[in-house]
Amino acid sequence: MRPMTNIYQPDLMEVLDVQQQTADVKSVRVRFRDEARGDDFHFRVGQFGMFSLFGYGESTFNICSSSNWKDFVEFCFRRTGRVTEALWSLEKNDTIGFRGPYGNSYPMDKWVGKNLIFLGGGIAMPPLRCAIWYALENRDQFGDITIVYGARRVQDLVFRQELDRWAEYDRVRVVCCVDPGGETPDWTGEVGFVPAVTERAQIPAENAVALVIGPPVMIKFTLPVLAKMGLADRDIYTSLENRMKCGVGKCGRCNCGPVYVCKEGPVFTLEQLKSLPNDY
Amino acid sequence: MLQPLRETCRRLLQDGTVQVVIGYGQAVRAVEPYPVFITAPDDVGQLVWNEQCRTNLVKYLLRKEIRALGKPAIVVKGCDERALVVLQQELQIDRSQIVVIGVACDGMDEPRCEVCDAHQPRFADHIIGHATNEMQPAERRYAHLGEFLERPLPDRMAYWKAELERCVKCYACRQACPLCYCERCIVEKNRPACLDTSATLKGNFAWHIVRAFHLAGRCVGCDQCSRVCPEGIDLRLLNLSMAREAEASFGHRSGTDPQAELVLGSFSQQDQEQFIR
Amino acid sequence: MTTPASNPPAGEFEPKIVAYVCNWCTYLGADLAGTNRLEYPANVRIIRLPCTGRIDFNLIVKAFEIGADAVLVSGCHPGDCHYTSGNYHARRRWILFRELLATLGIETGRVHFAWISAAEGKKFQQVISEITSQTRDLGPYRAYREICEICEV
Amino acid sequence: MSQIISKPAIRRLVELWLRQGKRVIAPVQVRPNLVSYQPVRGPDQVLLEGFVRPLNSIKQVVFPRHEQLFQYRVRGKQIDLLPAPLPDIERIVLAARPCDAAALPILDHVFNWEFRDAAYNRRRELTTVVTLACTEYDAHCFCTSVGSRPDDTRGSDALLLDLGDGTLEVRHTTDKGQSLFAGQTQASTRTAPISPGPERRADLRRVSQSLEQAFERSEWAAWTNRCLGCGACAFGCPTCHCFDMVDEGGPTCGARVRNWDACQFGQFTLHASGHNPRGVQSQRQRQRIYHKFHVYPKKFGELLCTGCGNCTRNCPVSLGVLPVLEAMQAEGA
Repeated sequence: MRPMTNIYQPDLMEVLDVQQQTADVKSVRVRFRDEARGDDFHFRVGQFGMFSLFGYGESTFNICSSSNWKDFVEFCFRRTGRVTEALWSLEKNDTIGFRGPYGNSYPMDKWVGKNLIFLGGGIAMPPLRCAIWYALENRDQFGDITIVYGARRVQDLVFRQELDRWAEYDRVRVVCCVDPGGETPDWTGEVGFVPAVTERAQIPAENAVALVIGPPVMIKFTLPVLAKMGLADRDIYTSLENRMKCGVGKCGRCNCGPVYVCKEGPVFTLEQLKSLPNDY
Repeated sequence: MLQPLRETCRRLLQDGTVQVVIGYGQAVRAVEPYPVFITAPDDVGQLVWNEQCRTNLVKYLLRKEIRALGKPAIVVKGCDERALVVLQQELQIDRSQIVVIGVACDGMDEPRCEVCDAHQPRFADHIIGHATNEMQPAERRYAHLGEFLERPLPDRMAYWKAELERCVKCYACRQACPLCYCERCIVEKNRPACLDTSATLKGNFAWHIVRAFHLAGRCVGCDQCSRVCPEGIDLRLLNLSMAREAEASFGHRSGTDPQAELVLGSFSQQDQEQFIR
Repeated sequence: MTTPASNPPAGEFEPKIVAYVCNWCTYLGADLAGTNRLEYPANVRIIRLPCTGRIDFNLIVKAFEIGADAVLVSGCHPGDCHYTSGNYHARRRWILFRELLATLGIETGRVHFAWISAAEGKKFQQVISEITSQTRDLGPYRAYREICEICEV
Repeated sequence: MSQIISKPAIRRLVELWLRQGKRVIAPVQVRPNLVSYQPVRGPDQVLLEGFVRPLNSIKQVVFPRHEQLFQYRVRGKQIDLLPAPLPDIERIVLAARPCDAAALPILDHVFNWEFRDAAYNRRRELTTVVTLACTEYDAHCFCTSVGSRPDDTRGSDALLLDLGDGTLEVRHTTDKGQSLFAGQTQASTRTAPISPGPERRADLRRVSQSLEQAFERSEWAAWTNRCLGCGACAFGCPTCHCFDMVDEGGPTCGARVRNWDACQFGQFTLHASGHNPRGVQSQRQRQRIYHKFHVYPKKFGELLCTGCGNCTRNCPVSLGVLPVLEAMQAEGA
């Protein structure tokens, strides 16, 4: 049990930096206005926060920075609704609201000694990115790392500069792809959809865990590929994106079968997912 | 009445004219009849007809869950039928793809039935039973509103404050209304957020003004909104006020003439304008 | 906008009036009033919209919600609409809307309508002055403000 | 020995409570066919007999339909948040039905699940619930089907039972109830008869097992397709507690507020992307049934239903949890 405070009132955070990733995606770096609050803030990769702009409302985003990075957190959003449209005009020194961290996290401790496979599509890069950086910063704890990341078009790739930096690490393979027709003349990556590219990439599945995040259709077609590669359901992880309001297991919106995604998720293994009703 | 109704429905289902009949069923007398969707000819026995069949079923013609069942036949009373006329005028339904079974009605024991002039359906494809439509003078039809408007303005405001104080914004009024069919209602739009979604007095006034006015010149007076309101708010008064004015100023009674122009979709250069400076 | 010649004594009620005006006639009429140095009360806040046909009834409600004591809706004279018939449609809407307001007990005397053309700077001045003085006589619109107070829970 | 109090004495107490600045919420006859829990202005408004149950619930006393969470003020780059003050008015719910009171301990679970909701808990502390045992039922009552009964004392601080001659038996169940009536009752040898309650129609405590297998049943549409998608069931329900959080106000000042929400609304789970996990009404109805009879019991050990029947009573088309579950059971699920 936690002490009784207003669990719906956010902390204030200052915008340190805004990066435009694509035509409709931006990433934002923020830090607590209250230094003391920043000092005791800890989170685990995979957790999410409720980010808000006053007068517009709150939205749920994964904290896409690594938990090793102190003094700031980052989140990334696509401009789609009322809140994200308002967030789009954020500038340095602006103030936003933050509640969190909420939800469970990627079991990085459990993954120690394993080969890691990260598969993502489109705007799903941010929730992979925090885990990728975490793994790279603790490089000796993990085996081979393979990252397969695809987007519709070259210009839709999020955190594109970082992809190159990751590839420079030891025993890290980055496979980047765009949908057919989405390539540019200077594109050197793969052309094709994430499931097919994954299959072609011949990633060794032995002693591996996979983290798959992306649009439902990508997940749907990627899972059989992973099964064919020999990954067990309990070694395949994903993060659900149910609509949330409170983030603390009260408002009922993210309830899916026996779980509240905000409290018992958002991270689930495929094994757990299969026991959930198809309601997400 | 009931036997011919069931027989008509059985025939329509049997010969494949329709795939579903939207009608009334009832488990026990103590519970009001509720809508049923009959898809098999042998199930027509579930259909009932009695003086408790108050619900206007027309809304179901617009619900995607019911549309998925195939071509419908629908059981309507003379008053419900008027909503069909408006939906047809507003191009929301293809009348040729709907079989309308009109049932003559002697009244459903509601106040509005006393001033009803549509006991006998007029536009149905099949008519069950017979009733007589008597002309009702406008003063009688709008008597309920007339009485209310005898109160001075501040009393009216006080009345609505007390009534709307209870509104919890369950939106039953909207969901049950046969003429509320927007894909996304204005209260659900948030870019920009035009109305407060809160069920505060402020948000409730704003909502009920919107709800009523979006039915201006359209409402057919089926009273679904008042009937379904769990807080017993007399929304009928709001609808009547605009229906009366539409009739007085433009000679328009919604849902009585499929050929008529829509009140707010048309205008006349002669429209009254004493109130404009 | 200029301030009225005779300022009322301090502390006296100053009505807040929201004027929704069409871009093509009344707004230009207001502009003309300004360029002709016709003085009218500073109580009015002008909001320009493309056409009276665009002036949604919700805007009238919104004005009361944020504390207006009176609302003016004004546009082109019949026959002069820039979009041919926007004002005719608007007129029909207002005929019905006034009935709804009256039934709800909302003071229709606080909702004004006018046709003011681009050439009628003088009329704009007169209408605003009239409405301001009428509203001053009516006093603040407390009834709607009370509706907007958040009750304690 | 029992304790009794006369109805006029209760009304005098109401007067006293109101004078003390307490808020009294009780069943009120709003119009001929409508009884509703409302804050009362005077003792005569309180209904002490002659009604089955109000069409709303007492959850509004601890979980209001609208509440401010905090206010914001924006001045340039400077933002100030002003927390909503915690409630401090004492409230007494009088003549609540046991099926309403029983909902409060059920709601305590979710509002204290790891994160404790301060405003909810404060209102809980400030509230004393006096229930009135039922003597009449209608076709929608089914408390006996969820393991409750007309004199259930769960969630109530004191229970009143009608002795039929203008007096009520008072049974305290908590210290709060005890102190509320201290010195106001008389000792008596009479005890009120207990009504057996509405006929038991099912054992819904066991329905969770059948739901285990029923999720993918194709008949959900048939069982629920008359649902119109309003929130009348959820808002009249003593246990439904889903809510929405929105900002109301402008870019310079306003408040983040919490409003009741309902899983039957199409927008409830709609993602900004356009994806909706529960895009059709039958999925939303299924969710309501599962949440009440499967999810909540699994999580918190109790049904999220007290058998009050308000969902069906308020439903424009007489749906609600019992008709759905009965349809389901009739088809062998």
